[in-house]
Amino acid sequence: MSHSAYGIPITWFLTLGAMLFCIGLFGMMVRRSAIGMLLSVELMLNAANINFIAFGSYLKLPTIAGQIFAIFVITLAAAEAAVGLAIVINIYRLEQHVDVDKMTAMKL
Amino acid sequence: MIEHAWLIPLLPVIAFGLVLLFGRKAPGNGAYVAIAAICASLAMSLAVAFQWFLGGASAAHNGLYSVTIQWMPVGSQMIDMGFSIDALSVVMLLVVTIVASLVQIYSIGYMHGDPRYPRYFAYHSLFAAAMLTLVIANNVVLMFMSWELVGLTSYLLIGFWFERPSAMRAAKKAFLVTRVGDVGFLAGIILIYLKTGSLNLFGDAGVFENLTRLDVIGPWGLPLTAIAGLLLFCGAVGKSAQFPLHVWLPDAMEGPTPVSALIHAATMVAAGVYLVARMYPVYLADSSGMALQVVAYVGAFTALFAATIGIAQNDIKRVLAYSTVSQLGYMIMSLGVFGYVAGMFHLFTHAFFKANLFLGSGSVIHGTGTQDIREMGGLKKKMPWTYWTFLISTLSLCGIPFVTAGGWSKEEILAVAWHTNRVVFVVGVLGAFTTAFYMFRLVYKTFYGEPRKHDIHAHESPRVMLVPLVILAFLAIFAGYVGTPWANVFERNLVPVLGHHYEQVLENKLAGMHHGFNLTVFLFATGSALLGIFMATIIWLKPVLRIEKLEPSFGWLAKLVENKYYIDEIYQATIIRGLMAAAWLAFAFDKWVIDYAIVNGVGYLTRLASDLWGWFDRTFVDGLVNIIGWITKTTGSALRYLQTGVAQHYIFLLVSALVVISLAVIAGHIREEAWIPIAGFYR
Amino acid sequence: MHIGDIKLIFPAIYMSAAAIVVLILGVIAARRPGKGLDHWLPSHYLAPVLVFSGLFFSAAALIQSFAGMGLSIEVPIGSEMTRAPAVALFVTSGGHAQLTVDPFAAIFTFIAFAGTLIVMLISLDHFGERQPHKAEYYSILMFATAAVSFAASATDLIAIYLSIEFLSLTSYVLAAFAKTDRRSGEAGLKYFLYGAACSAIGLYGMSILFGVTGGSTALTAVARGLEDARATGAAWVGVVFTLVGFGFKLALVPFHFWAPDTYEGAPTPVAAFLSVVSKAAGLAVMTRFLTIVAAPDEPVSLSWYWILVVLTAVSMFYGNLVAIPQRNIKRMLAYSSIAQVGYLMIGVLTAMHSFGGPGRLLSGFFGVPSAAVRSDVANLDLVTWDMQGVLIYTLAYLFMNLGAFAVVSVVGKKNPLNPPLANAEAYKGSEIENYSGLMRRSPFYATSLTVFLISLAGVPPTAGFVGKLFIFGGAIRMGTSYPELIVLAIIGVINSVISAYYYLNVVRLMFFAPAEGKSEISASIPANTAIAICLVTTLALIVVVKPVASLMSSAIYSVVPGVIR
Amino acid sequence: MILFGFEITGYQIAFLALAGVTLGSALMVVLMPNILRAALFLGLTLFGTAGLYVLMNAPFLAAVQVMIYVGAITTMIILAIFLSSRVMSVGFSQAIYNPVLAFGAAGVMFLFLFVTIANSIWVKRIAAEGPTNSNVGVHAVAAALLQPYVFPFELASLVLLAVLVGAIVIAKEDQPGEP
Amino acid sequence: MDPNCWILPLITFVPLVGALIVMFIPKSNYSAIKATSIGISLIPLALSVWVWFAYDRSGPQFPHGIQFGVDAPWIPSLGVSFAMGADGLSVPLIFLTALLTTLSLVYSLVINERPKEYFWMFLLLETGMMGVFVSLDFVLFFVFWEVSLVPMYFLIGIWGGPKREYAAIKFFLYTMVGSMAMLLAILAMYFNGGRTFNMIELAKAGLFVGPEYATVGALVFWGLFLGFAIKVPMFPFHTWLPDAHVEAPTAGSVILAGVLLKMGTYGFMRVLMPMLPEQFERYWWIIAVLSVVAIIYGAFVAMAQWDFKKLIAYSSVNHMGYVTLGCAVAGSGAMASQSSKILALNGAQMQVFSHGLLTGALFLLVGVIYERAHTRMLTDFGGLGARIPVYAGMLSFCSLGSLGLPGMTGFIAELSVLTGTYNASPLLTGLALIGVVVTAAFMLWTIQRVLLGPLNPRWEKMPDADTREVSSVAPLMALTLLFGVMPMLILTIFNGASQAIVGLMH
Repeated sequence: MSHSAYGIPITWFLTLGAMLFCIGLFGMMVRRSAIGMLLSVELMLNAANINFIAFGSYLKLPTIAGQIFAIFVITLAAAEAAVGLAIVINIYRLEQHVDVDKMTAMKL
Repeated sequence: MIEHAWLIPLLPVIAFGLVLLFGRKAPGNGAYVAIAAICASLAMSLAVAFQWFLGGASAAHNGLYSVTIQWMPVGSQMIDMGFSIDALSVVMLLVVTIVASLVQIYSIGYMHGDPRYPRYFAYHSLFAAAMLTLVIANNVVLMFMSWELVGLTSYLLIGFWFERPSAMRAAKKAFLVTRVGDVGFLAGIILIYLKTGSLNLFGDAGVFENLTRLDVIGPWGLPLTAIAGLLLFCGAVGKSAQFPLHVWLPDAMEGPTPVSALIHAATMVAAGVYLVARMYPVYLADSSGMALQVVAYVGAFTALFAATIGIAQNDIKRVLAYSTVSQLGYMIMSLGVFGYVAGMFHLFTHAFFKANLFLGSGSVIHGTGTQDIREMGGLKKKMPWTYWTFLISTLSLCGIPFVTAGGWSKEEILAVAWHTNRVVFVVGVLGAFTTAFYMFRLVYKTFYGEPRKHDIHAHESPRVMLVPLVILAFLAIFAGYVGTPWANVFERNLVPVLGHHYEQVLENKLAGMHHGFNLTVFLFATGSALLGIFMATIIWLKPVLRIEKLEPSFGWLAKLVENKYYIDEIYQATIIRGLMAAAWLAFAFDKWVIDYAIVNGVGYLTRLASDLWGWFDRTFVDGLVNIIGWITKTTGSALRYLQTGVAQHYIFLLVSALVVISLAVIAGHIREEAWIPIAGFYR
Repeated sequence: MHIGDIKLIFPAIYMSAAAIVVLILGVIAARRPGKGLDHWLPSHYLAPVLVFSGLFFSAAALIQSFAGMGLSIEVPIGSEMTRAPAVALFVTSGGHAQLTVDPFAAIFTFIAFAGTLIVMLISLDHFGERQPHKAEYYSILMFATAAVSFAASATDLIAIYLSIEFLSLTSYVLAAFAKTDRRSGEAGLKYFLYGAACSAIGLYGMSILFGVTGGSTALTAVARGLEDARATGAAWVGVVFTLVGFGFKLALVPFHFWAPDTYEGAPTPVAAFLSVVSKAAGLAVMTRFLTIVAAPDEPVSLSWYWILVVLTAVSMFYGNLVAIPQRNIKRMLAYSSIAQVGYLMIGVLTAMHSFGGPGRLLSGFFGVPSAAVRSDVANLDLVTWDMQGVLIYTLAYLFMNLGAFAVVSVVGKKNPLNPPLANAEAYKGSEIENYSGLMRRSPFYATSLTVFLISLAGVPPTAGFVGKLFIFGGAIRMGTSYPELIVLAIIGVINSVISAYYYLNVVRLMFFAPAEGKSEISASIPANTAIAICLVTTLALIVVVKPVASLMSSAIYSVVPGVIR
Repeated sequence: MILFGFEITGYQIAFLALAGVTLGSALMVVLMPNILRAALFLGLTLFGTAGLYVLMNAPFLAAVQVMIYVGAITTMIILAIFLSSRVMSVGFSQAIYNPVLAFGAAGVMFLFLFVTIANSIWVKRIAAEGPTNSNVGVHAVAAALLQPYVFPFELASLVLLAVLVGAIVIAKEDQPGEP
Repeated sequence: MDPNCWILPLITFVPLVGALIVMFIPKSNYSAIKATSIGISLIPLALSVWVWFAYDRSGPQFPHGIQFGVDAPWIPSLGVSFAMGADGLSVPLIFLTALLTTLSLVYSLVINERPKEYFWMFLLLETGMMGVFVSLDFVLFFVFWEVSLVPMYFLIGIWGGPKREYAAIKFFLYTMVGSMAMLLAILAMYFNGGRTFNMIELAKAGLFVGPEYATVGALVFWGLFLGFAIKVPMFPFHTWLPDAHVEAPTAGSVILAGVLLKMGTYGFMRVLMPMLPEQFERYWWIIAVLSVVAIIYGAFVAMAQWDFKKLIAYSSVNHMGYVTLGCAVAGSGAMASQSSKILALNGAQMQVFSHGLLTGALFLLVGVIYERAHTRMLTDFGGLGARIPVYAGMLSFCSLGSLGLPGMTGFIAELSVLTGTYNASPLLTGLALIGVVVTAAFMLWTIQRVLLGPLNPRWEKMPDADTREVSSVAPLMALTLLFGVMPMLILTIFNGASQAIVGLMH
């Protein structure tokens, strides 16, 4: 273990990110409602963002790209949520529910 | 004339085309066209013969006149093809054209009113053309081609009344059985071509010049010449109806009788003999002598075997058919014992008297409407012309010396056999006896006695049928004088055909043979024939011997005797009972073992095999393909269940796949890097 | 970066601007539908016209990019020297470009524009003039096209992520655009959820890549970083996760699950767009990423490379096998397009080898000429096969697949049994059995569809054959060093046969089966034009393959904007 | 500070606390049957993450996170939940779907990622002791966004425009007869 | 460039233009469609006759040169060119293709179901087939190869018998498997042969020589082999053939048997032998054994058939066995003498031509009787010889020709092949001779079942062959006889090609 004042190796953050990512994945698989799945996606995006920021901070070379990337990710997450929720609302209007596992009209 | 000899076969071909296309509109429904063509061929053949033998053309061309054209290129080589004239082919030309023209004339009367009358003459012309091509071909392949064409036309003619199932079966049988032999012939040709490098028989680069290249030891320690000879002989066995392949000929009697006269007496069946004679240098070049021995024994066996069968036959044409087989055996046997000239001579004479016999039987059939001799009898008075010509030819066949053609030729055969192979000689004598025996049985039953069936209103045939009979009867007497022991024109002309080298070989083989009249042989030959006639006479004409005498010693035969059927047929004669038993046995063997068991059995097995193969094809070859298709389809159907329609499942599958992929990546990574677990965590 | 260089991405900018124009005018026009502006300048006419002119701009850009606008390098093709230009735009610190405009990007832009034009023509027929929210529909379609164009030239992870997301988000909207149709909504939702998951995974991969390569987002820098980080397992995890994001766009197995449902549910023109234009973006990004970043130096030792090989093979088999039992033609085409991606991936994998290996093809900086042109360029003429294969096959695929979808759209729309977009049963018109006897009803459509399907199966003399010729040819050429490519080519061949089975099943129904109903199918002029264009190009590509191939062959030199070694 | 024999820093305690909040609430997000509560827990997760950003010397990002994520996205989601669900009705609860397999997959994935992360050789470029880029402020971000990253920036605005239009079209309830 | 370079493209593309013209004739104007199609098909026929006579028999042969050659750049960057040319291999096949197409069209005058599509597809088919025989560039070759596949698929599928769909798809998939394997092999040859698709240059290049190329050479060889063998079709790739033949319309069967199968053997002679002599020499015995199996097997299976058309179809397997046997022997390297190999190859080519004529005629004749009786079961017939003599004559003639009766082309072919084979392997000759006998047996049996015996009263009123039928069969019969009696007329053409090919094979 590092004996510096800070004392947090990057692996801690990365592991946290990985946990968050896997929780998001788990949510994608278990959530029945479309909105629940959307929430899980946000968790995964956050995991990526944690990585970006962690790397951006820990890298020896000064770089701003990590934070920039994270900003764009946040922006696009908003856009994604907008589109997703719009579709969900439309579906709700048509089906009166948003349970994705019940939507199996098409298969073969 | 010789240089235009190619016209001889061509004219009938043209007639064939004309008659086939315009038969009904042509004069005489096409018959006259065909007859005109064959008569023209006859005239030309006669002219060629005259020029060759008497006009000195033979000498002018050193015994061979040959014309070739380019036929087939093989690489830088060129295979030629053409015709050649020598004594052998001239003799054959004469035989074929004479018999063919007479038979065609005869057919005008016999086939009168047949619905397919023009087609009959068309086929006849084609047959003649094929046969004529065969005899003047100078190239083995051309020989084979015409050989097969002969087979084809005989198929057409035998099956001419194809509405009759028996006729159609007989035609097919004839074609197939001969084709079995032809395969051997073909193999022989291939062997000869590959070893001698030529398909042409004559000339500097021809087969006969290069036969020494064949004289090497091949499989089973036999020289290739022997093998080639035997393979060629296979063809002859088929066409000339020799022992194992003779079964087609009696059945072929289903064809119109003139056809039998032409094909099964004079021409097609003689082709096998001609083939062996034509290829005689191959046999002579065989240093082991194996090939000719086989030829001799096959011929001898056939001669006797068929003759014994002839005794038991009641169908007039079948008797003649077995007789033909027997006589062909004679010729083959003769060739096998170096009786090159004798065999050809017998072919020559036999053509006329056997054609006459067939035509005569045709006349009988025409007059009585039946072929069963048990229903005939006493025709002598009603059909005198037929009777006398028939009798002359019968005598000729029996080999009555001095006055008949057959006498000269048979005696010559026996003379050669006496010199070279006594076993064969004995068989020949027995055959002569049997021949005389069954032929006179035939004559007696047909023409003598009282008519056994009274509703037959026999009448003499029209003149157009009688004229050929008379001409042939004339030839049956006088054709033999070209080959008397004292002045053997035949031998003088035929032996040089072999070429100097093989002429010498043949002479060496026959060295010490008494040329000229051989009294011993004469006595044997004449004696056996007369004995045969005598036996026939005491059994059937003046029934001295009676079948009842068999009873005490042979109970099983007694049962036959009790049966009315046999009592009428078999006259009492203890002397013939052995012969009868042998005949029945032979017939049974022929019918049940050879014909039924072998031919039908092979046919059955073939069908079975082909059915099995068809099943195999459907089940396995095709099935394999279908199985692949099935697997493909099933896999597709099974895989589609991955697509459940549930998005969560999709994500699950995605994650699972990603896990697998990632693990694979790491697995690959571990392999190449030293992997220390959790190494970096505390770093 | 010189500000004037902006003109190089003019087609994409134009497309975005045109989208905004269509949107604004459309919104204004929508106030008085059928009258006024909507009468004089309806967006369903305005949009295709704008795209059509955009096509000219993209063609001009294409030609210009080949002409070498200032910056170019010379490379030998056989005995000839060819200019291979590349321009870097929006350079970040460290000298890496956000965008690289090169013929490769120009070609994909052109393909995207052409594809969109055809999709619009189909849409015009499919939705008709009374389509609700048509301005928004066409505008979003154009935004998506612009996104494809951006993606094709993006050489930075941020730019790639943004443009791909741009495309994805607009695609989700398009897929769900038939608001009254449950299937459309379902298609959009599933597409969205699956896409969101995949893009999140891809993003996570990018974040790891970002870290292991030392904080770089530009592809060239990432590539350089990877050289050092080679030993790091995480580096390859990053690559693989990133590839998931691209694989999703391509519908490569196992990232394909969205495709069948979405194709079936989405309106047919949208499905056509997704299957071709959107896929082209994925392909462009994938190709760039693989050839620049992930080109294996020693491919045999890299497991992710093997994974791609396996996925390529599995894609072909899976797509073709599952297509066999399908009963809906759109769904069948979805599976078929999964398989088609497999063929394309063979080309991409082959191309990777051309650029990988010791000493990359070009060692320059952003395409700036460098003295150090790869020394072992003796085999350079062979490189033509590889990238040409991808490009030509994409071009062929564009026309044959769009053509097939066009016919499907026309047939599905006009089937009197099923008025379009009305209810859940609306898509009965896309059941394969509905194609029974089409030859008797509408010979033109039946014949055209036959040509497209046969082309998809790769039978000469169609475009599909030309594409396969190049793809398999490249694979076999490389196969002497990399036998797995030969195996892939053989698998591709086997799959061509399997695919022929289900394509021919449709042909069989159209030609051999009795007609179901007698009504002749009719379509508006735009749709017929679209089909005719596809038909002609599908059949004529083999004739004009010479100029097309030479055009494509020059594109390859610029795919790699240079890696400093 | 020594705790249980280990020397720990304040940063570490902060990290552990924030990580606990983040992960705990994240688990709630995916496990909470009630979708509304799940959404609220998402907000908590995002707050925790923002705290981590601060811990990593990225205060600007933390601010962005709070503003956009918590302020906009979560609110939007909650709004959507109200629009798309009958909150008070019985069927509102979310049962967990095939959890075992999913847990297995996600668990293996985590193990894999953990092992990979733990084993990777970061030292070359990554500072071991802590964040080094401590001076990334608003100015730096703004400068980067407007100069080298102006293209993504513009592109993002285009994306937002297109998405907004699309979202509105999809979400809006069409009146009958409206084009 | 050859002064006559225009002729081959013209022959190839005139039918295509014709197909386009026919497409624009109104659907309902049957007579115009038929007249136009037949008229157009006469043009390539006339041109092919011209080619036949203009062809210089002692002129340059395939790898050493070509006649009527045309070579224009097409995709120069890939070495693909528009190369066409003719030599002894192709000239007779060009003629055969043109002839059979015209005769088939004449025979098809009765087609009144969707005639427009039928006739333009037929013309398109002719383009494809012609193209295969004249192409000297692999890409071009492959394109035409596949182009001929598609119209045939439709001909079987639309105008075929009851199981037509199955047969059509089986035909298509089977052939496609082969052609795809071929495509891979072609590409491999391209990369090993100096980056060209030009067949002449590839044949000269000496591909895959040496032990280091053993594996790739073998792969390429078997790939090409598969493509050609399926087309031939050789045992055990033949099962598509009976289905396709039985279900195809009469004219389709004629073209299928008469021309399409020949594309496979043409591939053997044009591609496999000149370009991969080393591999061919190594594997010749496999081909030879398969051929002999096909000869015997085909004959036996044919014998087991009760469907007339299927019987003829299986006889094709038997007959094509001789072709492949001849090819195998000609490529047997040191096993046989030079002249034997030439002889075998001459025979193989002769059999190609002969089978095209005879089997084409036989399929036409089967079609004739099927149109009258609406059955093809041999058990249903019998005794027709008396009722319809013209038909009977034609059927007998063709059957006899098919069983290899001397005086017709089949005999020359079989004799040459068997003679050539004897040198390489007497055993194979011997086995093949079994096939000869069995062939004769089933052909005769067929004649017997159809024509001979008592007349089945069902067919009391059956009309004899009419002018259309006779005129479509008679030319084939005439040519069979002509070349059978005077093989010189055609063998000199084959001989040059054989010499050139065998000359390449050590």
